[in-house]
Amino acid sequence: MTLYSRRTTLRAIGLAAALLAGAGSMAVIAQDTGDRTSVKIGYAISKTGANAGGAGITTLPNYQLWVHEVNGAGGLEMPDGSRLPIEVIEYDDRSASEEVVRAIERLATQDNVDFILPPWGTGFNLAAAPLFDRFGYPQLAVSAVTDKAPEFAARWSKSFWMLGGGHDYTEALADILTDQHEAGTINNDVAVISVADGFGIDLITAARQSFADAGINLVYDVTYPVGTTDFTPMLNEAAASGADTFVAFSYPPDTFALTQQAQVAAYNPKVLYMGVGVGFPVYAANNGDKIEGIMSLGGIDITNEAVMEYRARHTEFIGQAPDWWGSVITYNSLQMLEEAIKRRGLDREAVAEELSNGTFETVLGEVKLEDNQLRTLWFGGQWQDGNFVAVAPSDREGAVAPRLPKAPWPAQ
Amino acid sequence: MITTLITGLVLGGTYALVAMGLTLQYGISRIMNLAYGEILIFAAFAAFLLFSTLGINPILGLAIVLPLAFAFGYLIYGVMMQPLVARSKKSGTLEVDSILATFGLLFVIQGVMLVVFGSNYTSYNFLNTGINVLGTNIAANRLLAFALAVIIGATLFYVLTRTRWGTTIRAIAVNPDAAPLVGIDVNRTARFAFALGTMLAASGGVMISMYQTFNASMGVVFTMKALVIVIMGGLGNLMGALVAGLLLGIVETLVATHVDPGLTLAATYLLFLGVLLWKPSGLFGKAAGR
Amino acid sequence: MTRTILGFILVALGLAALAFLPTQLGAYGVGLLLGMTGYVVLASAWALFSGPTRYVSLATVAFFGIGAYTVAVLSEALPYWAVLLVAAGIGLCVALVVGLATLRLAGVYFVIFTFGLAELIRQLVTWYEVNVTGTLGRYIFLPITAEQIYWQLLGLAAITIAIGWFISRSRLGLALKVIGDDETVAAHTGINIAGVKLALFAVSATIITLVGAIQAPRWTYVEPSIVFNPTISFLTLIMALLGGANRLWGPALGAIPLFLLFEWLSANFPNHYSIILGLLFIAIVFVVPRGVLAGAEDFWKRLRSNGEAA
Amino acid sequence: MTTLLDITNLRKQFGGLTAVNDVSFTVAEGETVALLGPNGSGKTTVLNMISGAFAPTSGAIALAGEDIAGLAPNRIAHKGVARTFQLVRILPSLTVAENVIAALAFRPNHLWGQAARDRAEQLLAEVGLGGRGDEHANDLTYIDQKRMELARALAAEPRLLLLDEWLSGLNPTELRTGIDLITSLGQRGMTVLLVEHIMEAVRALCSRAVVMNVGTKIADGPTADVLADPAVIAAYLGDGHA
Amino acid sequence: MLEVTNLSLRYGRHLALNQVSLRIAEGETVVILGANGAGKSSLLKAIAGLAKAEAGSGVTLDGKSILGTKPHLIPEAGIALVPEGRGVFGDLTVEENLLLGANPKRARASETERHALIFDLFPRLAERKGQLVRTMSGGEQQMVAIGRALMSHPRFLMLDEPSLGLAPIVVTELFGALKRVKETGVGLLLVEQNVSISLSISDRGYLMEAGRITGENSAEALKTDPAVQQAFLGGAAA
Repeated sequence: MTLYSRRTTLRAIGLAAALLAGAGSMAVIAQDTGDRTSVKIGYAISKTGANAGGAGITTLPNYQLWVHEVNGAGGLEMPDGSRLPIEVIEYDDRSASEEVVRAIERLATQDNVDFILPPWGTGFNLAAAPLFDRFGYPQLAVSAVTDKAPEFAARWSKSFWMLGGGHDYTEALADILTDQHEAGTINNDVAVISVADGFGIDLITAARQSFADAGINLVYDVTYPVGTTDFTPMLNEAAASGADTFVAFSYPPDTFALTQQAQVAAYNPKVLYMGVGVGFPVYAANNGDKIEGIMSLGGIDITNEAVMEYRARHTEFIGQAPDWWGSVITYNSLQMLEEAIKRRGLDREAVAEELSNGTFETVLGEVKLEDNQLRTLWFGGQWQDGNFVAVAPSDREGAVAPRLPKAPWPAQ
Repeated sequence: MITTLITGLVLGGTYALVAMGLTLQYGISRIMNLAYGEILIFAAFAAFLLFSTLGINPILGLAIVLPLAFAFGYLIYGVMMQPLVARSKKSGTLEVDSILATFGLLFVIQGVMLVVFGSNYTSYNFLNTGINVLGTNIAANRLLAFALAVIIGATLFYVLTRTRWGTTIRAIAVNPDAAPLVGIDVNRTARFAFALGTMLAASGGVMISMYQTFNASMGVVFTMKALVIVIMGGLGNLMGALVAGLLLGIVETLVATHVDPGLTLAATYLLFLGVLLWKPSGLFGKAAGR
Repeated sequence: MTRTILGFILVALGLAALAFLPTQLGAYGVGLLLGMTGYVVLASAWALFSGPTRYVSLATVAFFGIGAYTVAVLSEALPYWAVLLVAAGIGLCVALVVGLATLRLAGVYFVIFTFGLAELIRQLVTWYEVNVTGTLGRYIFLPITAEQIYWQLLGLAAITIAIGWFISRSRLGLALKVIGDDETVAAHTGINIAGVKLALFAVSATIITLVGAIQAPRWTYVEPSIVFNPTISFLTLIMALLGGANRLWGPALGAIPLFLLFEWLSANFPNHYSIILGLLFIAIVFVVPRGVLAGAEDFWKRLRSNGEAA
Repeated sequence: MTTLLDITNLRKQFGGLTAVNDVSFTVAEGETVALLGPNGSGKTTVLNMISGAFAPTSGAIALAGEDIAGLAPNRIAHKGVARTFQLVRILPSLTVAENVIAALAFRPNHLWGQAARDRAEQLLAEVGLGGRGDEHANDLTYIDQKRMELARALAAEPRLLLLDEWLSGLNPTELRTGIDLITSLGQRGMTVLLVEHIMEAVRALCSRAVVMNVGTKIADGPTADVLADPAVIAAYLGDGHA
Repeated sequence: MLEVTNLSLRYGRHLALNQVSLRIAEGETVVILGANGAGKSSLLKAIAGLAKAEAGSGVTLDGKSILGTKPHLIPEAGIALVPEGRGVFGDLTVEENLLLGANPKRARASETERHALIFDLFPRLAERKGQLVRTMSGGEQQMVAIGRALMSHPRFLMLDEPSLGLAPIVVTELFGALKRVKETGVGLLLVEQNVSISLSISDRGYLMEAGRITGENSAEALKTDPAVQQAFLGGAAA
């Protein structure tokens, strides 16, 4: 039967094609030999997909700015004083875990890059962590907020966690609320909504603890799914709860929508604290003077000239301002890497050790990691006169007193 | 309760507006357009650009965006879909082909947006003022979107059911093979319906841009939501899209207010699955699926 | 008959060669093979059910996610093999329940229903984790290397294709073709349509669940938005359709080139990846209308008839 | 003669519309009976209920004393009811032989492999399609598709064969061949219930006829008597056909 | 005058029509008799522009070629087709089907009169204006299909097997109506299996076999032609 033999043939063709394709994928791995003319730095970042919005603000522009500046200065300085320009290898992880993992493998074993910059997001940094560890690359995880940072730093000795954990932020918030309550500005009730994603859950779990410890009443506490666009029901319920403080552990689109919808609903809590996005340049651009008094995570000491100068450079090179929370930390982590390389060369083991133990002069001032974690962070900020200034921890130098209660939305 | 209902209706109005264009494209032109949401987002970016650079308010912006969207849809159908439709007369593979081709189109449009607009979240403020409706504060921009949905829905419904021209469009949906027998140019009419659907997508995009944050990667979300509504209402049925959209809005708001905001999306899909199990071809669908 | 045996030998040799490959490749090569094999299994398993019945399912990621999440939840509590078994069991049960409820839907209604199902499961898992267990992300610290994951997937791929081969030669295969052509006729010739579809759906879903379970240890950290990413459903569907969902090797032949194409594009054109990919896609639809394998078959036929003519 | 099919008070409602209203009749073993009536009188609905495509709203359908009303079509098929369709239904992606094997492979004492191929070839020869098993079903002419459909129905070895306008659309020459084919089935003892509009065929084939109008039975008896019944002429045949 | 000259049509390798020539005068009723697969339906489809004819074929209306005209422009030229299987819009109402029938521009002027004529021809349709066509019986759907075709104000009406699957009484009723249609001056081109009843309303007839015209004569002569008797009438009239 001819049909039969044709099928068999096709089966064989199929197999052959599969094998060929497999072999093709082994494309000769290029080893760089000869004298070094550059330092290869690679990263995988979400250029498309769900995470592109966040990565495109906090992470990618700072990588680009830093590379631009370093190469503008002739390259990375080596211990012998020579300079090697940075050669960038960039992949799009398409917001998929498996892609991150494979891209890191590719950077480490095929591209043989000298250093790998971390991806964006808590989940992706964790997915990448075992690989950084296995291939011996230091991982300067910035956009990852996790209370398990100490545990991770111990598990993967070359991992560095730069943005603190949920407790840091919620305890700072609880302190402010306690102060304000004691001052008689606000009552002791808080309404909280949180996004049902790693970030939101981490923070709300921490907040429940911190608020309970501080004796603050959580009178409204709900979680909403990622992708929610209409917050009116939640704002109405929060308003009805009688709490003077409204807290949203939210993602950027949610933060923007909440801001608009709170105005429409004429909802005027005395303390308005929201999550990621409050510090985005577009937030200030869209809301004008209405942002005055709104609080969030992060913040900047505007008296620190280095930071303000960095912001100006970023704005000029990228075409938009950096956000007021993670960006500067990202930039700071790159400066630390640059300095560590300058001190110890391209030996990744040595660089990791230097990052762990050294003291660095960066845009944030003098920085030294504690147990591979950056602890000198601003955990709370507030929009005051067009700047998102740091208000917590209040005992740190450069902190500004919060202006509360927040003025009601301007009349429409 | 009234507050919940009004908020829900207004939310549902947007859903309905977005879904109606898709139901035109699928029901009449028979193109399962996976790039629908990308067109919507593109229009949102266009409205944003017009507003932020030229100061043209989005309502006037519609006058610029809609004709362009129509032309774009007209062009895409002619260049991309027409050959597939012609080919499928023999092979009957239009559904699969259109899914694959518009999946490609999705990537192209998304890629262009990423290059042109970047991946950042974008939003601007327009008409974000509260308007009191029966004791409930509703944002003017949402109210406007709702009104537009109702006007477009009603106009389309009237035209499709009460005019000869509308009847010819429905005739294509019902029996494309018989349409030439009564002098209908199927190709031209399907092309027109596709372009009209594209225009509706764009109008949805402009409306949404007034009050929602968007970025270049978000199109799929809208495509899927629109598909859910279209299917729930019954394919190609405008009335179905309208009712299903409003229903969804109300259910989401009810659940958010009285049950748990964490379950709004789950409720959406539960409702959707429930409707399909109860009526396998949607609320207003034919007794037997196609 | 000898040709069949020859085919078997070829396949067995091929498998051996593929199993041997990791020893020759670096970590990236293994990762690539692993990802590729994962999609080969997904597309083949998807086509087991969706190819002959023409029920286009977007529920792939629902089962994939169930598998991955089960591993995340149980990896500390049970030995690895038991976790896989439990994952497969859960996938099977969900598939049976879902199948019973949904297989009377037709056409695009089924397509969107399955999409809705995947989203629903994601939302419910999220809600459960947030409100009941109070954690969202889960960590998987299993000492399983990429090579081991690859070998498991390779084995699963062989099993999946073997199942497809057996089905195509069995009465079940004929029943599927009849159902695909005309359900009314199928019922009246005595075929238990619901039973056949349910069995296929369950087999397909269980395999997909296993893919998720096997791949999960690679990511260390798992949360619903990661493992229930709808892109997985879309890619699986596209790959199977591209290769030809009605042929034994079709899905694999769609998955491999497409996967490599994705990889090549995202490595070389990170900024124009989407545009190039989209244009290629459209080109493929126009140039290879019935899938790669059908195209190859046509080409083969033409060659032969030309040969005969000459 | 023993009764094979016994229908009592069969009723089917679609929404508010009563398509079949209290219809009762019987078909004896080995008999060929015609089910007649104007379009929309409910004949095909009755056929659909017997074969299981629809479940009756009420009433009983007994096959050799066993109630089969409301069973799934595949169960009814297994109990020995086979049918053809008003508009011929082929399995277009299969070959002619595979179309027949489809029925052989899923009957209770199923055939598979070489046995099925042999039997299919035999059945195809019986309906006049001998040696054409490898052709694609899609390529057959209309009449040949009808033949194939009949072979497929026969493959199930039914006790009761339902033919829904199997002869319609045939020209007079083909019609004669068709009538002969069905006659030969009857001679071999097959029980046949057929819906037909071609009176020539009904007269030639059926000993008995049941006539329906607007969902109810209006006549039941020997064919010649029924076709001469004034009520049947008024409702169905018209004056020209008396 | 509608004239077909040397019309050939191919489906793949299969030659469905082979050099077919026929003509039909204004107001004339012509029937085409032939076995299944003789090519009768293909002929109607080719005239209606639904199938593409081979080079060298000719279809003219009043001497002007209409071959290659897009199918949707054929009704505009005054030729309407009631296809096999009726081709009605099942999910639209009777009234909407008729409205669509008057879609060609030539029909607009006389739309009201036509409408009245159709309800006069088929009173049952007038009773069921608002009913969805798919819920109607086969005979009623056939009436809708013919009524819809008449709405386009055709000069020539082509019908493909209008009696297929209809009860004898409905067939009689239908052909009674067709006779009245004929009296309004519309030319009818009929393809039928039911030879005796179609010859009874026809002026002329053609015989077709395997894609060719094999005979042509007046209806009267065909009725008594022994060859026709043998091939189509089964020896004795039913």
